[in-house]
Amino acid sequence: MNKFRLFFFIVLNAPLFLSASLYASVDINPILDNARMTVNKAAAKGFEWTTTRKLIEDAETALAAGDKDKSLKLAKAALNEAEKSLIQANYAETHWQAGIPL
Amino acid sequence: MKIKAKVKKDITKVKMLIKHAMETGRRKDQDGNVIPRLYITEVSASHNGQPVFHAEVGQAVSKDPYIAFSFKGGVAGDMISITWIDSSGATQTGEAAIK
Amino acid sequence: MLVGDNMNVNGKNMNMNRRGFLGNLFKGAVCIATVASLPRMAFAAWNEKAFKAETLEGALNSKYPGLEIVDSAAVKLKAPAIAENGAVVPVSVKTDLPDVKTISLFVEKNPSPLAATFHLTPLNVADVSIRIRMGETSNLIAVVESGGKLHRVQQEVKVTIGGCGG
Amino acid sequence: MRLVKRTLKMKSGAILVCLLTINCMAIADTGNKSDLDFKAMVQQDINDFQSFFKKRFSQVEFSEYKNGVYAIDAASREQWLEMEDFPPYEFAVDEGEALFEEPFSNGKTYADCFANGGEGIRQNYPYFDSKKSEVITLELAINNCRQANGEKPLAYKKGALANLSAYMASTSAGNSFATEVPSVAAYQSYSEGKEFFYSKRGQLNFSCADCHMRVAGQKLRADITSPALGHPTGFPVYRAKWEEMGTLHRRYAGCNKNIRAKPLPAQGRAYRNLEYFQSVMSQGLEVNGPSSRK
Repeated sequence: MNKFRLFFFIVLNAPLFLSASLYASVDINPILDNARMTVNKAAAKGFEWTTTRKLIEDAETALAAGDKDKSLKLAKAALNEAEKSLIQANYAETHWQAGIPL
Repeated sequence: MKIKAKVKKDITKVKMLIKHAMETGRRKDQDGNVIPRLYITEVSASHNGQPVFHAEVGQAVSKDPYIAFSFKGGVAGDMISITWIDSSGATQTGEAAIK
Repeated sequence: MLVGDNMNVNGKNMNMNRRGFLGNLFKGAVCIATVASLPRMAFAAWNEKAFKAETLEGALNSKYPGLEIVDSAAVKLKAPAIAENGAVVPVSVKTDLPDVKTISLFVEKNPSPLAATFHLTPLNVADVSIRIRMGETSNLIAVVESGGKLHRVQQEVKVTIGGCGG
Repeated sequence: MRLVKRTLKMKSGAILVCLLTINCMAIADTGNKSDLDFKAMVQQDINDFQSFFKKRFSQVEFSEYKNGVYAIDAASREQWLEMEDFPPYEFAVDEGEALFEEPFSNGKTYADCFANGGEGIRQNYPYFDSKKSEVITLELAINNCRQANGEKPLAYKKGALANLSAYMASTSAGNSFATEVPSVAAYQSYSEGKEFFYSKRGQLNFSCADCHMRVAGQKLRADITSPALGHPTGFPVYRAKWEEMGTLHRRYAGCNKNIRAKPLPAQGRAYRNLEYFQSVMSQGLEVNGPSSRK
């Protein structure tokens, strides 16, 4: 149940955390920079996901190979994950007691 | 190798645990190189020098193989000796007294 | 109760001279040695053809050419219905059949179905246990060679993959 | 404590209200912990935690929780008992004993670092070291011992350290955990461990409690999850999946990977605090490490 609550929390809050312009952007490097910065923030709180840096690396590889469309897609996915993990970390800081099943 | 042998009502139960990787030749190491196959192929046991058990095994036997068998005629204090050989020809013998 | 890693240094009470020779080679400590010239007599020949067969039928035929197979309630196979982990599946085979010569275990869907063959002497009680690997859900088949026939029992063992391990 | 006992006697609706009240109290309390009687709060946590499992698995004896999932799942217990009959970790115990007795280059041994020569003391770890103001686990203490004697530390997840830990646990079989929270500083570490335990993380968004309390005993993918009560008692373990020994922190890392959360460092502050919290929750259970797990 809490999982769904968090899901809605993320969905509803997402626009607050994302810069909409970045998601509409076709400029890959600022998105990747933002993704790196955000995943580092989540990591500092101990909430990095195992999948995020892989997405960033894949985006970099695609960019180096000249596949901009693929790279852009991956970069946006990476940013999205990074932001979700940071939201998760912030949510846990304030709501972890809600997870006590008594 | 570890051997436990216990006699109860004339039946001696022998259990062994052998330290061996039992590599199937299908596993890869961290760098992605295939680990060559190396597994125990045969295990023989004797009781006071008389053969009492022999097993042929394949790569389907788990890592650190465990095998148990039973035989009649053992007495506490008798020696059980177990020898294995693997696919590289390496061999080891262990001994234990029946309890 | 426990004697671990004691080398057999007492060749003289071994029946087979060559095993005694083996024991004397490695006096004292734990020792694993490659012995290229290991006398073959120390071990019966390993049935390479049967162990390398890739099908159940091939393995059975190589191991027991020409033997009649009958399903038998006299063979008791003990194995889990669902294996905790395919890497370590405890299996036991027991029977009251007389004059058991060998007991073999096959895992139908393993890349090499023959897992083990136990050769029993008249001194043995037909009661053996072993821990084996199963790559996937498969029939596990035990056959007992007795009275010139193979007495067979089989059971499915489910192997689940992708669990978190409890 | 009395409050909880009373709620147990009430009907379900009332229980919910009361539990919510307790929950809210707990939340309010943690905000201002330095002023509070933290010992009573820890005791309340232990009571709540252990009674959660008593209610969930009413047939299971308390002492059985040292056996992990095998306390609650008969089918896997049978296979586990066959493993325990002649377990692969016996090699680890022997190797650990040999390492334990081998002197350092300065002539001293592990026995010189530990109370009672290092025998029968597994249950005293983890503990809160007031001078260092941090949780000391057995594995950390072993490496501290090595470094104090001029030796290099061992890797924390497997190998020699797991074998040493296995040997030391084996000499402590049957001793009960009585992990204490003796100070406000200790309560801080305890609380961090508790927060870790109940925080959702990873791409799958699961907390420890989600798998090992909420759905403990139910199938999660292919496996039945173990009850969190008793988690630290059987470690280190020989896991069939690893085909070798591993420490509790190796297992924590594996759990985190399963939920796609990046594992934190073994013996880092977060995992040590988590182990501390789990050990306090498992108070009263016996040491039965090393043991075998799937």
